[in-house]
Amino acid sequence: MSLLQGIGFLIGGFVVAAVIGMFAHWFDRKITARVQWRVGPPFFQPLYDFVKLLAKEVVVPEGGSRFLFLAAPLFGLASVTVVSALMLRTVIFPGETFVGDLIVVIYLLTIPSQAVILGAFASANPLASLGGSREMKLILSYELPFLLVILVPVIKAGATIKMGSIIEYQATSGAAIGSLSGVIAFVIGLLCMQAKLAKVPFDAPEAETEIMAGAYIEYSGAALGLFKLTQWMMMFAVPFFLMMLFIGAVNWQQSWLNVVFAVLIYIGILLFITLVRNTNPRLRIDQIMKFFWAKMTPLAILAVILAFLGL
Amino acid sequence: MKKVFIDLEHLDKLERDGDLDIQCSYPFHRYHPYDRWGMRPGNDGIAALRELATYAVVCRKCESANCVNSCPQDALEKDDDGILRRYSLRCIGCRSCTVACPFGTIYPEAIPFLASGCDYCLKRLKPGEEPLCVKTGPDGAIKYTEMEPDEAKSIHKVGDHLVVKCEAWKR
Amino acid sequence: MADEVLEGIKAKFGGAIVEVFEKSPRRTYITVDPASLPEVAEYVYKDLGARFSIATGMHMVEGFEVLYHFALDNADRFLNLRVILDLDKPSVESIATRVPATEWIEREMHELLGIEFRNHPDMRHLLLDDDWPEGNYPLRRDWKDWRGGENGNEK
Amino acid sequence: MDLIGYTILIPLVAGAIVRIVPDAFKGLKEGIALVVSAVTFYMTIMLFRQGFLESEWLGRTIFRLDTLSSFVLLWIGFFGLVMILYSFGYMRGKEYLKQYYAYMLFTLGAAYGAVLANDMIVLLAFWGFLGFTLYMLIAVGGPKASGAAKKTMVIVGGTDALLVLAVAIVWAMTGSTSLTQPSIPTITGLGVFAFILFACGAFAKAGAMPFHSWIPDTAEFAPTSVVAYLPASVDKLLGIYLLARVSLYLFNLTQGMMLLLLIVGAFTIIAAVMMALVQHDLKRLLSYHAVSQVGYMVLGIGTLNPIGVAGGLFHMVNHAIYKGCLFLCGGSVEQQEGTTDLDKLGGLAKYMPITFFSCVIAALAISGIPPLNGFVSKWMVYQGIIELGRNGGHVWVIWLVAAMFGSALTLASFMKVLHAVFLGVRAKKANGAREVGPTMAIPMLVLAILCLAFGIFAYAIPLSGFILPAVDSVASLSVPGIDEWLGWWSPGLATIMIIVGVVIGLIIYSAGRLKAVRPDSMYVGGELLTNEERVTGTDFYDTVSDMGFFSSMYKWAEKCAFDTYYIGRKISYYFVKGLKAVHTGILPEYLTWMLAGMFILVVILLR
Amino acid sequence: MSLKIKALTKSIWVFHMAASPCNNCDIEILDLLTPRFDIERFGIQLVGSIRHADAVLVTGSINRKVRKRLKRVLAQAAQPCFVIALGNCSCSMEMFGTSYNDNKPLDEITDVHAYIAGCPPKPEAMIQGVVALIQAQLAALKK
Amino acid sequence: MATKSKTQIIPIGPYHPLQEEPEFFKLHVEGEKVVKLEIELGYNHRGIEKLAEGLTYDQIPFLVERICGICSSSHPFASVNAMEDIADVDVPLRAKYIRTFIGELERIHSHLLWLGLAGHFLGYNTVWMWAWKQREPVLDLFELITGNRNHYAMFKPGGVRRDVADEDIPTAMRLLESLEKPVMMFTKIALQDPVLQARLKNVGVLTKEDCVELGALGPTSRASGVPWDVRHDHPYAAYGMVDWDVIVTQNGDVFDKAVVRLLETFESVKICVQCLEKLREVKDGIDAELKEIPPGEGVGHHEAPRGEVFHYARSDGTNRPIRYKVRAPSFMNVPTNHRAVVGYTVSDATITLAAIDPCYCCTERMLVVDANSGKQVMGWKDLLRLSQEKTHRLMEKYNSRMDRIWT
Ligand code: SF4
Ligand code: SF4
Ligand code: SF4
Ligand code: SF4
Ligand code: SF4
Ligand code: SF4
Ligand code: SF4
Ligand code: SF4
Repeated sequence: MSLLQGIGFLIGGFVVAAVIGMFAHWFDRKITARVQWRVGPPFFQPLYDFVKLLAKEVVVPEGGSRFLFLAAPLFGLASVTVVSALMLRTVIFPGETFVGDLIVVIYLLTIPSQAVILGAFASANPLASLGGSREMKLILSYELPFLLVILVPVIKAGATIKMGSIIEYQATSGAAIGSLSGVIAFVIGLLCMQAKLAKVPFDAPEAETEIMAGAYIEYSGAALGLFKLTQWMMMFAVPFFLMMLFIGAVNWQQSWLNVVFAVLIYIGILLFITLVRNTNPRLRIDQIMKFFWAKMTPLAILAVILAFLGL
Repeated sequence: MKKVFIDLEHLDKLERDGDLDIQCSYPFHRYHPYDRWGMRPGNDGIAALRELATYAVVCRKCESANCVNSCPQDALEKDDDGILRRYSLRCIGCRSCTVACPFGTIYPEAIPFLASGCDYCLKRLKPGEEPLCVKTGPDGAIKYTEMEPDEAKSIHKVGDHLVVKCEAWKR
Repeated sequence: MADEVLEGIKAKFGGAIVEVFEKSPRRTYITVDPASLPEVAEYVYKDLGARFSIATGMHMVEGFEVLYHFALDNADRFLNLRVILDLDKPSVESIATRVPATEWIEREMHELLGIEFRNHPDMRHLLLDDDWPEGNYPLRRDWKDWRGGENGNEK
Repeated sequence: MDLIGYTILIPLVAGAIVRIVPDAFKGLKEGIALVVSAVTFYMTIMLFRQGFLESEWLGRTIFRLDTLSSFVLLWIGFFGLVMILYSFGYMRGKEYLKQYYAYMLFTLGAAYGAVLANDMIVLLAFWGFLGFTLYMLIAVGGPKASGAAKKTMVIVGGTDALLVLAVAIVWAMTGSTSLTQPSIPTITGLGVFAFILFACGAFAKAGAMPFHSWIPDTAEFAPTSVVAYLPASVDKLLGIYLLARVSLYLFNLTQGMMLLLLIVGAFTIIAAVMMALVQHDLKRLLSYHAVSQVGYMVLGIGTLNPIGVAGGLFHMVNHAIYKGCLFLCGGSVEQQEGTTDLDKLGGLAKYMPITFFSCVIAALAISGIPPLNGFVSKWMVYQGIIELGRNGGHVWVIWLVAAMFGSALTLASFMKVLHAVFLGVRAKKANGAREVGPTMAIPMLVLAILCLAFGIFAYAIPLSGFILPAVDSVASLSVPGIDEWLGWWSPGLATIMIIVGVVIGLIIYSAGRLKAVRPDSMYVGGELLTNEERVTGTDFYDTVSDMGFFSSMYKWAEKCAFDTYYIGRKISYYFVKGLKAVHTGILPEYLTWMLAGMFILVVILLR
Repeated sequence: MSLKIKALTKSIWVFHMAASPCNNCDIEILDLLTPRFDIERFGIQLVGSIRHADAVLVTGSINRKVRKRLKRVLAQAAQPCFVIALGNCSCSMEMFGTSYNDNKPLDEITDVHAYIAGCPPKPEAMIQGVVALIQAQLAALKK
Repeated sequence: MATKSKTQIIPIGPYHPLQEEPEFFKLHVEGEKVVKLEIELGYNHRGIEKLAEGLTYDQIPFLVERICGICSSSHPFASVNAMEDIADVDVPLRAKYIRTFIGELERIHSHLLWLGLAGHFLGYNTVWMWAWKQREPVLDLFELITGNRNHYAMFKPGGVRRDVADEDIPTAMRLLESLEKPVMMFTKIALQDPVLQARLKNVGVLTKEDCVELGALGPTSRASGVPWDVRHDHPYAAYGMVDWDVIVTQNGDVFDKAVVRLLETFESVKICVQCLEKLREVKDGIDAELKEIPPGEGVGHHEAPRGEVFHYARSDGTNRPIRYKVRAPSFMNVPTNHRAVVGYTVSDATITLAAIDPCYCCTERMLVVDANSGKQVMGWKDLLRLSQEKTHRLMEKYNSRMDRIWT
């Protein structure tokens, strides 16, 4: 891939992820409001929020590491942008991907969380530290089942870690979700996604009523805006990643109906996120760990075994 | 036993003449609750004493008292002896009674919204000491002496600890 | 009937009881000698099973009064133990170790009224700011408002 | 004598000279050490350029330079130079100077020798000598370190003895002591046994479980430069070199042996990193990572497919770089703050920016964050594992998950380190920590920049430069085209993409009011924090260690139940009863015994 | 530029700061978020950290101890940030003028951009107050 | 393993979304486990006891009403009880029923409020929204009967200030009935949701002994098996004349505290309905026409939603007390956190701190309002207008400065 093409995809990925992410954020808030018998924010609310944050000054806490404090949001944004670009490219040219891009995506998907952690630590605030450490523990909790879950389509597609092949495999022999192991893995994947997006019940890192805004406590203005934007873009990237692995993403080459179908599925996933977050209280961080390690991991292992058995 | 003695007319006269700054050492409510700038006086025991004295001695004890009738809060009542009594929880300090009394018995100053208290400085005086009102009050108008009531001299007993001199309104 | 309680206290601490005032069957005020307050309080709290409700500190004419309000929940009755302390240097034995619930209120009385509670585990400020001027007890009746600019109040 | 001989000899001789030079001439000692290490580094470069060289002596090919040994040699030379440079600043004012530089040089020479050795006997000799210098260098840490030194001696020396046995077996089986010639199949019991013995030796040197337990103790008590030099970099290079050498050249591994390697690798990764997670001492924590990372190399080599092996070797180099860097950072912190206790550190980022920068880079590299070097080598290891899956079998999932999850755990514990040392609230307000001097800063920076460079230009420099040739030279592995692995994605492009991403962020920033950045006191609900109210971060993962299963594991670990040293000591306690007579308890005496034994062996075998 | 202006008025994150209140104002603020009033439809959100705030709702009379913290917290806000005195307590001093704990109204401590009176103000009044503030903002911006 | 944990301090507050009011907790933690709690008060202290000495007995109910806005009738309730204790008057039966009705209605609103906030603290905002949605009708009922959503100004020494109109009773009844269903739903949610149980059960356990020792009150103690309830033990107003039960559970954890509150809500509805029934019949006036508070001392209390509110008044015969003591339940309940929080995690600590339903306002007792203002004379429209005008005025004044800020 040429450099220009890469940059083109990058900018495209950014725009797509940002727009869809904003929509997802609005959707989330709107549905939440509906569930709670409220009206909810207007459609352009995320945009307003973001622009407003840009218009505000950035306060840097004394005693923290100023450079890291300001740089952390950039890392998060950059990686989610790259992920979006990669995935878009994969969907558009499934044949042209490279071996191991799956691993790249997995790694890049954790970077936003790490950026949050570093930013939190850089702010030298004890509550932010607590939030950061919780975020780290959260990563530890969901990472194990998440990896296992990802292995299911990998196994199904014949031990390939090329996203393109996974998509192509699904295009020919049906979506990974179309089997027992696929279903189990997909559900676990959804829960891991919930954690990855730090939504209730897994929002311990930014539990507003416990540790204020947790990791974000010291952030303001554009820096906070970048973090928010990253969060919203993750609401595009993570579900899309799961869709790609389990549903074979868009498959737009086959029929345009598939695009509609994919959009519907995406909205369905968003709905799931929102409903789960509105019908559960926040779990304690140790409960989260136990939940993922003691409950989800064995299930995920089961899914992997089933996948091996071809189920 | 020593008693507080008040010469009401003397006091009135002094008041008309000029500033009368009688201090009181009543320990409670020393400051006015809304006294932000130190302008408003707090508890003024002497007002309580004067009110008591006035009702006991000056008031004409009208049969159908205008003051009682005029009170919008039914705060004034007469006891068995015909002596007026103002109930602190009811009186809102509107001073209708002041206007209503044909004899001008009730001075506007005498009925503040916040009732004052006087304990005759009982229990608080060291031997030989005089109440603060006596010390700061005008000579002769307030005294702390062993004084017996003497109707002839228009010196009346009001309660156990107070004697009042009032000549204008002989009974 | 209720007077079993009263008789019991009288029998046990006859000498320490200075005065008993029964306002109504539901409210009893007992003035006790400050020196034997801890024992009486402990008796009321432990043996009579009373619930400690609160203590009120007062700056009265005769001296500082501390009223410990105990509720006898089974008998619908409030027992109020009163101690009268010296005006100049009010000081009484803390009962916080015997009746743990009194810890905070004793702290509060200490900072607002300047009553010293001997052997109290923790006498820091409870309500007022840490830089509240020393020896400035707002609940005393001779406390002077500081809007005059006295007492180091920031203007 | 050829270049090889000089390379080995110069440091040894220089070491002896330094040993004799009186302590008063400190500058001279340092000078000699620096010059010698620089010179030999240059010579290793020459050798590396040369690519292939054999040097015969007594009719045997004693030393042999091939694509595998040449790049390991190069790195040993490099680390020797870097660490000696660093030592100038670090060792200032410390005791035992006389020994220090001498043993550093001895180590250097012996390490060259061990890598270049083509004859197992020669290898043994240098190997044993390395154990001895290691012991002495640890002992530089003063009386506190003697326990650690003893433990090291026992473990490393013990496995050296196993090596001797292994060599004897191989010799008996093939009649040759050449490291490169025979391809012994591991089907016979004896072959398996020999391989395991060799592997034990390699594991102990590299610090793989279960022979790891000397590393944490050493790290805690030995001087940091020593730790950065030996357990963190050179020993790792040597151990993995040996492992690669025996498993790729000497033996012909079967599935079972591969499984052994994979198990050891996976177990090492997870177990060590779990231990690291809860440490409270910076150096100790780093040392557990030094153990854990070995797992990746073992895993990579265990896959026995080209990409896996290349990944393992690459990881070895990378690890030496970033772990060396991390230890150097730790040493700098120790020098400035006087402690490596995580509870007592904090908020140093402002005061030591260079150290902080290097440490962040190295920490992210070790955690495998793209686009740093750790990511590339780990990625290759993962691919190697998945490659295994291509050939059927199901267990590869375990290795993959262990490796990837271990990486997450690594990240977690480095987040803790970054927080506890550099971020968070400054621990002691009064103490004015400053950046370290240039002799210490430069090595750290160089290593950090290497982390970046090897990540971004992974293919251009290290892979095509020395990793792939080394792998390619092995008969059983042939490297396919690089494109097969990388597709259109290359780390360089990745970096550019990430940079563009950052630029997008920067544009957004500048659209905001970035100029209006204002420093202000931190917000904790309106209160001001006192110094004691800071969060050090050492307890971040107590939640993990408090969980039922893990808490008991940790309790066991605390009781040293997993420490081969203690287990061995208990066992040997009964065996050794008979040998009580020679058991004097004086360590140098043991050493003498061992050296003597080794010497006798060498003589007998070479005859 | 108009998007910016619009954004500024359409996305107001408020931080609620209780400075010796009686709770009622505070509860009514929370009430604003709940279904009947739902101020989220105007883009108003309650945030947990002062750094995120565009407007600070100060309730309660401000006593000696809280005053210092209040000043500190207000200084920590990212500008532009509005200060709204909510409830009679913080609007005026009269109620607390006589307390020994040295209470002061908000405008003696910091600049106040809007006053919302009432004890407690009705939720509708609060909304109206904020709307008034926004309108004034807009007017100021248009000039 | 050199991993002995060191204690670190996590500050909570004074400004913290957990608390609607400022309060400062220092959590001493090891990792996330709390080992010790330090509580720092004083952010709300406004010297209400001293201020009460300056006000007349008539004014004091308004003053103490503004101690707290949540149970803004509890303090006046206790306060008039104390005054009536001094004066030894008997309040008309109708006034008693009205008082009881207001007191219980307030309990309903307060418990719903707590439930919502507890949900909010747990990140369960749906519960918050739903509970508060159900709370609105209660506030409407208050507005109907007392003229205001909060700070009802219903109590006066000797009676109540406003009567309940007969035509309002059916509306009130309807509202109360409509309440039962949602509360039932909440109870079910609380009792059955496994996730909620995981968060609440066996968290922040307060033992019976601790409760007795620290004098914990209200639902806090009743959840620990201590059946203290002054409504039952020292009946006042109409509590002795209506039929209801004291709710007691045994575990003392946060879950039980929630259960107690929910079940109490039903009891309150029951009491309210009975009071309304009685109000249809009993028509003996609403005021005892108290004239004067004689010298003496008196104790009054009321079981507020959070526990017993205790007032003590000392009179010298003037129309102001010489000492006025207020003890709110939270003053006794907050120190229980010292014990209840220790041993749990930071996340648990926050919900435990909230579980006693603390409101520091009354713990610290402050003063409010111009006492002459018995009733809110203006409707909300006027207030609105006032505030608008004032805001406009100020905006003009500040316009120049705002320009500076915005550009
Ligand atoms: S001043 Fe008092 S007593 Fe006189 S009329 Fe008015 S209310 Fe009645
Ligand atoms: S307060 Fe004013 S309006 Fe009210 S009764 Fe008194 S004089 Fe009349
Ligand atoms: S003018 Fe004054 S005194 Fe006369 S009737 Fe009117 S209010 Fe009463
Ligand atoms: S009208 Fe005047 S004289 Fe008559 S009773 Fe009243 S106060 Fe006395
Ligand atoms: S006697 Fe004492 S209390 Fe009475 S007025 Fe005089 S000074 Fe005041
Ligand atoms: S204005 Fe009224 S409701 Fe608001 S805090 Fe003050 S007293 Fe409470
Ligand atoms: S406990 Fe106190 S602060 Fe809380 S609601 Fe009741 S009266 Fe108000
Ligand atoms: S009359 Fe005035 S002081 Fe009273 S409530 Fe109304 S606005 Fe407040």
